[in-house]
Amino acid sequence: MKTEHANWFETLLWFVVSAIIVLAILTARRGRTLYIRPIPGLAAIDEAVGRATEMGRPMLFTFGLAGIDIVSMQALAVLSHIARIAARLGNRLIVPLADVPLYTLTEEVMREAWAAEGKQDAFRSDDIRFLSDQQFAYAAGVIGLLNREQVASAFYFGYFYAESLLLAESGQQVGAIQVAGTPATTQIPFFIVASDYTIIGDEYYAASAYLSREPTLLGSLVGQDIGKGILIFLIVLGTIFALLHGFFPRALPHNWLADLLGGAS
Amino acid sequence: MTPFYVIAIGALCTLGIYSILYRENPVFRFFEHVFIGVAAGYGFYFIITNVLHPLWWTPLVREGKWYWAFPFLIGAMFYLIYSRRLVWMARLVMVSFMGLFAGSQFKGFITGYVPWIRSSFQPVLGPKPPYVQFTNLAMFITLITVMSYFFFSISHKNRTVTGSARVGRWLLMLAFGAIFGSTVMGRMALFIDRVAFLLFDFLRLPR
Amino acid sequence: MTPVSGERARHLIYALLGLGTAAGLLIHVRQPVVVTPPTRSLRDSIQALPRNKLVILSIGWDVGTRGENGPQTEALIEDFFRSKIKFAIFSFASPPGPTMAEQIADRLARKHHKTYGEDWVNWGYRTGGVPMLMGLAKNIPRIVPQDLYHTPISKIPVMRGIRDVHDIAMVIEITGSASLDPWVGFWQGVYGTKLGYAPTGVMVPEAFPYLHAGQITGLQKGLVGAAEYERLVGVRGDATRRMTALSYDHVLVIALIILGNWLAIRAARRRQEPEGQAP
Amino acid sequence: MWAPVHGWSLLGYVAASVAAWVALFYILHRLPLRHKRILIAACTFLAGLFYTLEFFLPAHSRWLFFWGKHENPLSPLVGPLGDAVSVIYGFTIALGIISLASVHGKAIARRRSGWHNSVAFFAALVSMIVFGLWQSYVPDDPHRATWIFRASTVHRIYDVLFDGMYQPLGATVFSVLAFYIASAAYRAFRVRSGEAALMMAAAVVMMLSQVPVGQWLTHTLHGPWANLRVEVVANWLLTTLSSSALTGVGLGIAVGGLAMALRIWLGLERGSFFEAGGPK
Repeated sequence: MKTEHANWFETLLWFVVSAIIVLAILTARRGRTLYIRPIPGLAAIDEAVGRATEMGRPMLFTFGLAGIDIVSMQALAVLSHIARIAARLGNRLIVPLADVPLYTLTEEVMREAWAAEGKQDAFRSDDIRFLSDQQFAYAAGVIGLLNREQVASAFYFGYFYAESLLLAESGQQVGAIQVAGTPATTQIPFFIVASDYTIIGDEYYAASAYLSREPTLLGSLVGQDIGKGILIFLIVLGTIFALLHGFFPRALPHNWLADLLGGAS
Repeated sequence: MTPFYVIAIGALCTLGIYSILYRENPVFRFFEHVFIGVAAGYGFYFIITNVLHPLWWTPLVREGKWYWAFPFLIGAMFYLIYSRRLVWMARLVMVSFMGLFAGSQFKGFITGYVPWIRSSFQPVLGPKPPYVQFTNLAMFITLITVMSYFFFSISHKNRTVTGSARVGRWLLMLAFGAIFGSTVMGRMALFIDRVAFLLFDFLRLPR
Repeated sequence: MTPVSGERARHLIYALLGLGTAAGLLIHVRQPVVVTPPTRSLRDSIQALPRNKLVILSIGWDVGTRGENGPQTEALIEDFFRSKIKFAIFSFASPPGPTMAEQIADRLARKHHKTYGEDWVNWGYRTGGVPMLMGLAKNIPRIVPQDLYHTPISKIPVMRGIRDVHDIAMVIEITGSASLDPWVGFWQGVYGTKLGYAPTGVMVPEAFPYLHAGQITGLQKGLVGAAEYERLVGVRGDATRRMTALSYDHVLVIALIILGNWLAIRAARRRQEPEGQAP
Repeated sequence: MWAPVHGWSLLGYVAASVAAWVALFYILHRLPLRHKRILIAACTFLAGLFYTLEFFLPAHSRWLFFWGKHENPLSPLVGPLGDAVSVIYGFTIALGIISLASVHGKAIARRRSGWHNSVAFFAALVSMIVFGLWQSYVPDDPHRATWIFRASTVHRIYDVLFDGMYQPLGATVFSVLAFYIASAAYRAFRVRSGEAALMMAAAVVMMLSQVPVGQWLTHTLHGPWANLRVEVVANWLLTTLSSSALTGVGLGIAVGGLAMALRIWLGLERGSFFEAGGPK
């Protein structure tokens, strides 16, 4: 089987961006105070948990159809934050899942959240349930849960496909406060129209930093910003080359930056 | 041709699900449970016939590759989450999977996104016709301003960044609107197909 | 919140959508279908095909996207029957796909007095993904020893002399998922086989780069694309018949947006007035 | 050692593997918590290292892979590893069924309201598994079997389950989106701000471009004005603005995902789960 490999420039790009992120994390751990811009949707999470508790109605959290991957790891971090508050306030948090290995992981994270608040006995293992790994059976199940449990707050963090609007609009109909975040960019518009707060794009990956204010994560965010700066720099540089190539095709016969970036062999 | 009893059952299922549009009710609940049942059953059946049989049973038993016993042992470790004492073994498998996915993410970063950077290298001025230049310029501005919206650690007191981020957010909303609008046809077509199924296949009205 | 809100408004909207769509399917209002260039070039390239070779109709859809892909398939098969182009239904991406396409072919065949085995063949679904497609290019009878009905390929008249990729005039991928790339990479890119594409509406933007690069010769853009194609063929098929309902649905959604805004503005004005008078 | 074996020796090899595995974990289980943590971190790192090295090391190199054909030795393992991951995942499916069965089993045992739905769930689950596997694996014997066990009967029941239930149920849930798009459009597309207005305008242009009525509205525009036809504008919006905006969002997500992956791989992620090595 033939597989792809990175060329030297791509390896260098990965290494530089990674090194900057790791360095930023290490610097932040030494105790530099860091600024992070407000993200309204994330501030709403605590409010949503509080309101559900006041109303005496449960909350629901879903990962969408994601399995164990980077996207769900971030979602797990957010879930762990919500679960801690839920455990502290003594509210139920229902987590329906579409992937079995992720189901086992979620069970673990939730159990620990309740244990960390010293409320092991209040933990309800039945609230974490595997529904279906088939997209629309899962959606039908979550729609049923949202309605039957009269959910007061719903959180959508993970990777979503066409079921995004099915879930969010059902939640809207039962009057839940909804906070959604997903790296699936084509589903963001549906969350925007149907939920109260939507976390857009890589605000998703800033969520755990924002919620925990953990120096490691804040430092990582600074590193990510520099990484994005490098990508912007590459884009500007490449565009300038393309421009020069257009005007002086003889002196610059091809865009060598594009060649460097295209050479996955 | 599909026999009529299959069509009739299909029509019943269709109407049962649509009853949610009125409100949540016992009929919908029944079909929801049936759906989750058949879906779980189908998932199980599919994994046996398409994954475990060809990828595990065949190499292990037919081809005698005994080391395929190990994937079974690793898979079995997931079941230890129910044991308080042995749960760390389940964790060991889970974190190894996370490590595996972390590693493949690096590959995804290069193979998935570097081509995007490369394809953004378009001349924004030059000998090309004005329409193409305008399009290229619009693409360039959109890309840069949208990316600037996602700077988290730069204080937005910085005028350039604030302005650029605001333009980026507007363009982002325009893009989201376009995505929303572009999916309408697909969703409506699906619904039309269900109605056509009810009218022409089930009720057998003339087309 | 608007005056007409909550459950009652929702039920009203759903009733308008449901009943209107049903009515739109039963009552046909003639729609002015404008043919766009990608559809025209797909039809032109199909018309230019040699008649002694086979076209592969690759079915990448199932009941989930039948609403768009079904009429697309129907429009293409209609054209094949009329233009006396022989074709093979096939799938590597959707197990139930070939059976569903076969139902469409069967229905149209009765109208055009065509016979299975002489005018078309159904290879069914084959597992194995890309390696299988690479093998198919080299030796068709080896990958497809028998058809959907378990008849040996050697006994099917239309398969006489069909050995490998060079006996295939064109491949058309009709799909609701990302199943074009294997054909581009391992057939069009390697052997220069002509490729046609009929994706769902949502996937159309991603299809244009392939069209500009010449990797596909034409494009049916979702359900509207199928209607445009039917107009070129000169037939009123499922796609054209569904245009009334589709137009109604789109206009309804646009009207709902306008109505929602108008009611919101009116409600806001009303709320302001009494507030002004209050102490 | 890696050669295929058959018959009793296969059974012996498999039994030995199981015994070795159990023994290994028995020893590991006795390790103190601190060492288990190190073990877990090491496993994460090593697992991540595989794909990393495979991808970033070149396909061919004379001085890195100085033996044999100078090829990247990890590349041939990518396929089998992918298969192994699918198999391991495959074995977990029963856990999902256990979770479902426990929730619905309790509902039936305690006669909770709606318990008959749980009965329907079990009936659907069991019949799908039984008839699915039967029609795939049990060979037909038309002479001996009574009609109820004949392949044609089993196929018919399977068709009812798959074509009569599974497929229409899925397609119908999917098509509920049509209704939800309509109600969401009515409720949410309000011109509250410039942003909302832009989003709404773009959506309306797209919707018009997709139906004959909309295309007909502007079909009289000719010459340079033809660029303002609704389908042309919509296409431009989608292929130019929308696609570059999504590229911008996507590149941000790429860096965010990279950072997350790095933190997990290098053990920098702080959180209850990622550090723990066992019950505290």
